[in-house]
Amino acid sequence: MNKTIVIVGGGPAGLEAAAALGSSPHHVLILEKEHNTGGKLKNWHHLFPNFADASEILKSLEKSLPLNNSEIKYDCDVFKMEQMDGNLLVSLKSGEKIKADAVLLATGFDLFDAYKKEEYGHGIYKNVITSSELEGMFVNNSFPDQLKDGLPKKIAMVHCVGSRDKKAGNMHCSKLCCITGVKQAIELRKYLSKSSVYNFYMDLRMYGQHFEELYQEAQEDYGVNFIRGRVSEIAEISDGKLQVKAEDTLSGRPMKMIFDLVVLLIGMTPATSAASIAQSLALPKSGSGFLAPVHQHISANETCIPGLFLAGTCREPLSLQESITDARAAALKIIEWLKLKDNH
Amino acid sequence: MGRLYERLCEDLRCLEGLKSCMNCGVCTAICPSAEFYRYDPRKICDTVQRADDESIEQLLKSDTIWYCGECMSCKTRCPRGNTPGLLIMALRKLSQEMGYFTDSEKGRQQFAIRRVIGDSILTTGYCMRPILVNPANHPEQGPVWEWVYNNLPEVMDKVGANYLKDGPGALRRIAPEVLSEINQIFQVTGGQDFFQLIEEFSKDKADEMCLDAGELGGDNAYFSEVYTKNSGNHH
Amino acid sequence: MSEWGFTVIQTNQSDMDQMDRGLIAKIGNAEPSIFWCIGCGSCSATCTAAQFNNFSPRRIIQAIRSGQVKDIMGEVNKCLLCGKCQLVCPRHVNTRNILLNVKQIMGQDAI
Amino acid sequence: MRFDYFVVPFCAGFGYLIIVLLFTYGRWINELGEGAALKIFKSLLTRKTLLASREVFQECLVHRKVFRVNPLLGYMHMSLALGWFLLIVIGKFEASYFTGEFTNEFYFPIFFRFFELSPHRTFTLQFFNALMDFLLLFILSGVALALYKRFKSSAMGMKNSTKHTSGDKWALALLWMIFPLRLFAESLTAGFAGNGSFLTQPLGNLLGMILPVRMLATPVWWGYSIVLGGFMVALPYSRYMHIPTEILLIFLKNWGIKPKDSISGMAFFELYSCSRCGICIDRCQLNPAINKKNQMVYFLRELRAGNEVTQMAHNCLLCGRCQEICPVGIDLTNLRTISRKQKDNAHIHSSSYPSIPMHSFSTKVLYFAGCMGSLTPGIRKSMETILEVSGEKYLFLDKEKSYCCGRPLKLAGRLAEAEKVSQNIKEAIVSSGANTLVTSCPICYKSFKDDYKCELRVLHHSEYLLELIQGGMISIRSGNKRLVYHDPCELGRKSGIYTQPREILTKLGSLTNVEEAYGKSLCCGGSLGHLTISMEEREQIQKSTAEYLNQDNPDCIATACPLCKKSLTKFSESPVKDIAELIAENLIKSNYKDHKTKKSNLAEAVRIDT
Amino acid sequence: MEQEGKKRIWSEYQKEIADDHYFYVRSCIRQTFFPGSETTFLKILRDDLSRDVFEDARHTTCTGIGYHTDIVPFETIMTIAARHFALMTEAGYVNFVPSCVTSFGIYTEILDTWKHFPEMEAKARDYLWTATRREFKIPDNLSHTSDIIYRFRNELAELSGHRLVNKNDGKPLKVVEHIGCHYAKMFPKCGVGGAEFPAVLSGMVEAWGGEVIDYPERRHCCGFGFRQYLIKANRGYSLSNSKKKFESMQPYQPDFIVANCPGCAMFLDRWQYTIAEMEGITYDKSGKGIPVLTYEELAGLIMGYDPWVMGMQMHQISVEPLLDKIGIVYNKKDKYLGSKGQYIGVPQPPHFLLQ
Repeated sequence: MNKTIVIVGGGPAGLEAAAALGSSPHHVLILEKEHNTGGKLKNWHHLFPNFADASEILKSLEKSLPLNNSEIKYDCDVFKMEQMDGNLLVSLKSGEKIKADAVLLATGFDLFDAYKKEEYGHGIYKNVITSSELEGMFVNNSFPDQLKDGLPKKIAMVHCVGSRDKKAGNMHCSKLCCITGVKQAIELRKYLSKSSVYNFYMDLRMYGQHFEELYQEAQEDYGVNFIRGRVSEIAEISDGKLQVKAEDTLSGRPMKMIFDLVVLLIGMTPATSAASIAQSLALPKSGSGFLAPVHQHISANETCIPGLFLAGTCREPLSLQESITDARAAALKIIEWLKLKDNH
Repeated sequence: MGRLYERLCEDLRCLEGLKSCMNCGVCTAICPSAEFYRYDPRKICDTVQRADDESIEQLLKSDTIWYCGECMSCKTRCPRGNTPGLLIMALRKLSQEMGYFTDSEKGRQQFAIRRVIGDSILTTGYCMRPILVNPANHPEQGPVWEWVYNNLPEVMDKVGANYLKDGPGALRRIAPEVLSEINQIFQVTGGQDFFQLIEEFSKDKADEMCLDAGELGGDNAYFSEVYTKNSGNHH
Repeated sequence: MSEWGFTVIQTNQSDMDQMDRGLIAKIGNAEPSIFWCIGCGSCSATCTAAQFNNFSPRRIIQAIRSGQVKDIMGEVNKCLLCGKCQLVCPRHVNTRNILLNVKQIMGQDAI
Repeated sequence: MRFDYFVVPFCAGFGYLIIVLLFTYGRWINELGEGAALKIFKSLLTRKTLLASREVFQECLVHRKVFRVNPLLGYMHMSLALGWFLLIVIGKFEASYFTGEFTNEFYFPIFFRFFELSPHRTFTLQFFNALMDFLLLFILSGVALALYKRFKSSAMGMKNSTKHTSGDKWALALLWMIFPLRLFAESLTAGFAGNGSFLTQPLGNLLGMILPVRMLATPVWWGYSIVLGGFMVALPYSRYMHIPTEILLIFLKNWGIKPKDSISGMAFFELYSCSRCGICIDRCQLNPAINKKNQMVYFLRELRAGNEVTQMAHNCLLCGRCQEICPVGIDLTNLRTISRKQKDNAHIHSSSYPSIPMHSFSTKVLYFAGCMGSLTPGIRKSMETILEVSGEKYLFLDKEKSYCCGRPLKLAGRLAEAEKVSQNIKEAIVSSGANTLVTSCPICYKSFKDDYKCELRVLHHSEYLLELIQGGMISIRSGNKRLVYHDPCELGRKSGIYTQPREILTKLGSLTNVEEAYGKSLCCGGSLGHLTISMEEREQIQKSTAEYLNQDNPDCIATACPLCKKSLTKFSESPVKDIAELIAENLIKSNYKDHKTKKSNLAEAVRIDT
Repeated sequence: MEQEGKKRIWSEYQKEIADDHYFYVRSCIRQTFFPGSETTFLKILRDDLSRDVFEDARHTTCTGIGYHTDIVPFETIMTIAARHFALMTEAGYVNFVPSCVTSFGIYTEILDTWKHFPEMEAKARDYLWTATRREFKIPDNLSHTSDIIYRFRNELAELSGHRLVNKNDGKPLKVVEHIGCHYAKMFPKCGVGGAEFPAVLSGMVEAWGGEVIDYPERRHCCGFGFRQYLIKANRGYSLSNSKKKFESMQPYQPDFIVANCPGCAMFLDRWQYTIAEMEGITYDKSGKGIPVLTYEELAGLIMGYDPWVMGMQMHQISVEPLLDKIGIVYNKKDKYLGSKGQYIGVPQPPHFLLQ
């Protein structure tokens, strides 16, 4: 019997899950809150660690969507869900209600609001930008004029902005900013070859395939500097230059340095769009507010609500590759669940 | 886990000040003291965190813990919610309880503080009074202050202070019954005993250094030694 | 300034914009592997000389890279060139050659 | 007096050469340092001089060592050196015999056939004539081979031959022209005077048929003389300076003169003795990718030219493979090392260097693991086990902390610093009162043995372990494992210890031989001698050496140096073990038990007594 | 600099400040060096704003300097604080207003400790009872006196006769603010505008027509460091920290500095004199130094109070150039006269600093 599967979120995880569910006879409905799919991926230029073109990847994700049994609804804001006779009733802000046999939450993440780290002055000093804004500059090839004139510039990359920070309310490590910082440092060196780039880090978590190699490449081939110390504060001095203070912990001395541009490597925080859904279903959350699965190790895609599944960064910070793998795993679980439901 | 570490943990300020440090160095980066002294709050947190009594003892006997200016700038920034400045306060307290403070040049200065500030609190009800800022000991206060100092009643009267008089107002005389309340509080809460401890350890050190520590005030050789001695080895 | 009883203290904070790029330029040229160091400290941990004094190859590399080279010669002279640092380095940094170069360059500068 | 103007160029060249040589050698001899004169004087009339003469004959004329490298190459060198030498000597006899007086104009024998135009019909003279023609042919064959080698060096077993400077090429051209010109001049003269022999006469006759030989002879003799004179002027400035220098070097060496710590005196003799034959190039394991034109031949050339050699001096493993094969026997590694010498920093505090606590104790044996020993705990542990089992009372000198013997500093050319480092360790060794010092590290061994000059037996552990086995202090199980032994540079070539480790290994299993062993052994790539080489380049050497040693798939590769062990392990298919480890694995511990029981029995007895 | 960004941050640190009925406690340092500022504060509140401010003569030091020089244990200082709360309770007040930033920090710290460790509060009640037989209620509102002036900044702007504008060119005066470390660094939520971009002083300056200028070391400590200033041998620390600030603000050529912490105001004033004497340097173009004001003095000036009654003659750096810029009329001759107009001598002129 054909069933309805609702996927909340048309980012990479949602798209991949829909593709994976394409082989099943069920009807797949993607509810996307914006008016196009792709989530955060569409704002990204190149991906670590191999500088793959993000738009190409997005295209291939969108291409693999099954035509026969899937449907995407744009501009739908899901705000509530309730359990009803073994099914889930999905309420949209527009007032529409959809009955679903299974729901997959692929609501993704929000970027940390760098503004909350007041001492870094994002939104106050115009040359303090976030990694995502820098990526936007790469996408649109729209660099501020002062970076274009070809003179040597000093650029600081500040790691762990809004991650591993009780003050910012995030104890978790976003784990991807490290490699993003390395990747963007290399891109900046390519784009502004006369510039020097300094990465201020606490630990570099190069956990993925080819991450450590890229880190070494940044040092060896691109001359990117790495200083082990968390930046304490950024202050604007005359003509928009920025004074950055940190401790060079490896030599145990406080230091200051003047930069032309500071890039804040912002972490991932739980998506606010998932908060009301989680609240309506009393879905438990992890320490930092990501949605908690039943079991972190063996049932990472299942929740305590029957028929409700999780995929991608709504449950923890994941790389694109991990999100996609995760989405496929979730799709498998959904098919299993619907079979089980049939048998009863 | 050592004895000193356990005693340190009894101090609330240690518990509040050091939860778990990940050595990011943000405290040292903004620390005014790290800029001018051979001082690294990150390392202090790390040393205490390792719970090794030998290095803690070394710390308690060193100049290091006395460099902090207690501005608490470190508290604002620590991503783990630690306050190295509070930890320093706990370390200083323990150093004085153990008598280790007299081992270091900067630690010995506690004697002068106890004599000036401590006595002032108990006898006048103020930490600071104009009369304590003697131009001879405070050349940096400049000639205007010297003029104020020499004309205290007149100047204070002109600006509306109630200088050394009864009733409310700036610089009023604190009534004897109020002072006895203050003394009572010091008695009950251990403040008095702590003063006594500083006195005793300092006097032992003074004897060892063959300097007279006197019974009251700052008019003695040990006081001027600790008040003015700067070996210049601090940065 | 005896009449004041105190003096202005020189800052400890290193101004990285004013740092001495001379040595790192020379050494980086002769031994580029200095840029590969990740400050893990395994060289200092195995160092024969470091067992007897506060010598630390990691700190020296750090100091050269951040241009704080004022007092480096006295430090570098503690090195025995025994080569253990190079054997344990996870990043293949030729620490021994870096130190040898410092010795040579500083020696020449001294002349 | 027999004279013609054409001899002037030759005489001028010869005179110039003699003056330059006298001046140069005088200066160098003067730099030999105090005590050298006394040494030479004392050895002058001893067997040493005879031995030196024999060596000069063997090496300078016959080129015995080159023969060993490649017979054809040897022949080429011999034909030129021995041939020319004989040409001069026999020519002299010929001239003396002819004139009947022993002394004659010094150029007369050389231009004999110009001056002596009548055909010789006595048998002796004909014999001399024939002999001289034969020698000329002998030399010409060498020149032909040399020419051939220029185009195809591999024919003489050399993958690479020296790339020469233009100066050397000029001298070479002159040298090569000497003998054809002589042949031509003598043949032309024979063409009209009939004074030739089996080579020159027919050639002269032949030329006579087509050329006006009488007219042409004198100009060619002029040419011959000019080329000879030219060559002699060029000689001091070209590689051919090695011809006279090498002879002196051999004598000086035999008389016990050693190079000092700087490029002066004896070092110059060595430097100028290099013939740039290029045999060392192929032996260098850094060749060719890592060490482009940096092998000893080039290094010595640059050094001789007075160029900046710091970089070159450092780019060397100091493994000594080139030295082993050098036909002249120059102390090559030493020349590199002393060229590394830097202005030592005078204000080093020796206090910043390691200091070993002094011990005075009753045992006779000291054990020293060395820095590298401390990075290979397997070797340390094995030595401890073996020493325990042997029952020998010993002191483990660097058990708590590792010390550096100072040799790495010495290899880096920092001699004063090395001296400071060694001082304290030396004191500790001396004050201990022990009579035997055993070390696991060949680098330390070399250092203790050559530099420390302590009055005690210094043994590498392979020597000591063999002593223990032979003395019955330990016994080992024999096995049938197929073993390959890798000679460490510092232990083999540098210290001459080849047999002891092999003797031990034959007791442990069957020892397979590889070609590159003993003095020819490959360097493992871990060498402390090379300071600037990158880890990737090191790995290339380590890999190829490991592959070489694994060629016969042995069960185990044995070595006797912690650094070799470390270097080879990374890339070796079969396990790499130190001799000490192999012994410890195969140790029969019954002795140990006896020893222990004895000890505990004693303890028991003591307890009962009290 | 994007002002919008700052405003967004400020909006997140909205502190509750009581509107009336204040229990006022004085500051050791402020009453020693700037007694006129306290007088001015009370006058403004009582006379200009008609607020009820009560001062109990029995209140004493909070012992904060002793606490931060580590001779007074925490148990003692919290009991002293409890006694002050008791005096407030007895007087029927609930809004506690200390004049000193160190005290403000200490009361905040104690209240926070009691919140997290109620047993400490119980202990404090116990100690206080044993020592003085007093009982207390925790204040409803704890505000620093600068918070109070901040709260009424717009009212004062309406009442005032002067604005922080250079009367010669009509441009706003460039003001450098300095916030006492213990005002918000320990508990950012307790300060107006938080710790990184505090609004308490900039709010006043902007309301009164001045322009706050930002400079890199704006957040840096003045260098008091308690034991670092009190002991003569350590004073180099205090001096050097202030010097760092002066060097950082110099390129912006501020017209004056305003501070909310009594110690900071005194140090920033005196160290300019010391540096001038030691090294022959001043940080303004005139060679007279940058005037340093307390926020009470600033409020008093715009309200038209007599600078010499406010005690501005007690500054080492002359304030006259600033008064002239704003266009305040004052009597030059009165500056150093006694309370009854009598001559009591004048200060020696400094060697380097111009008067």
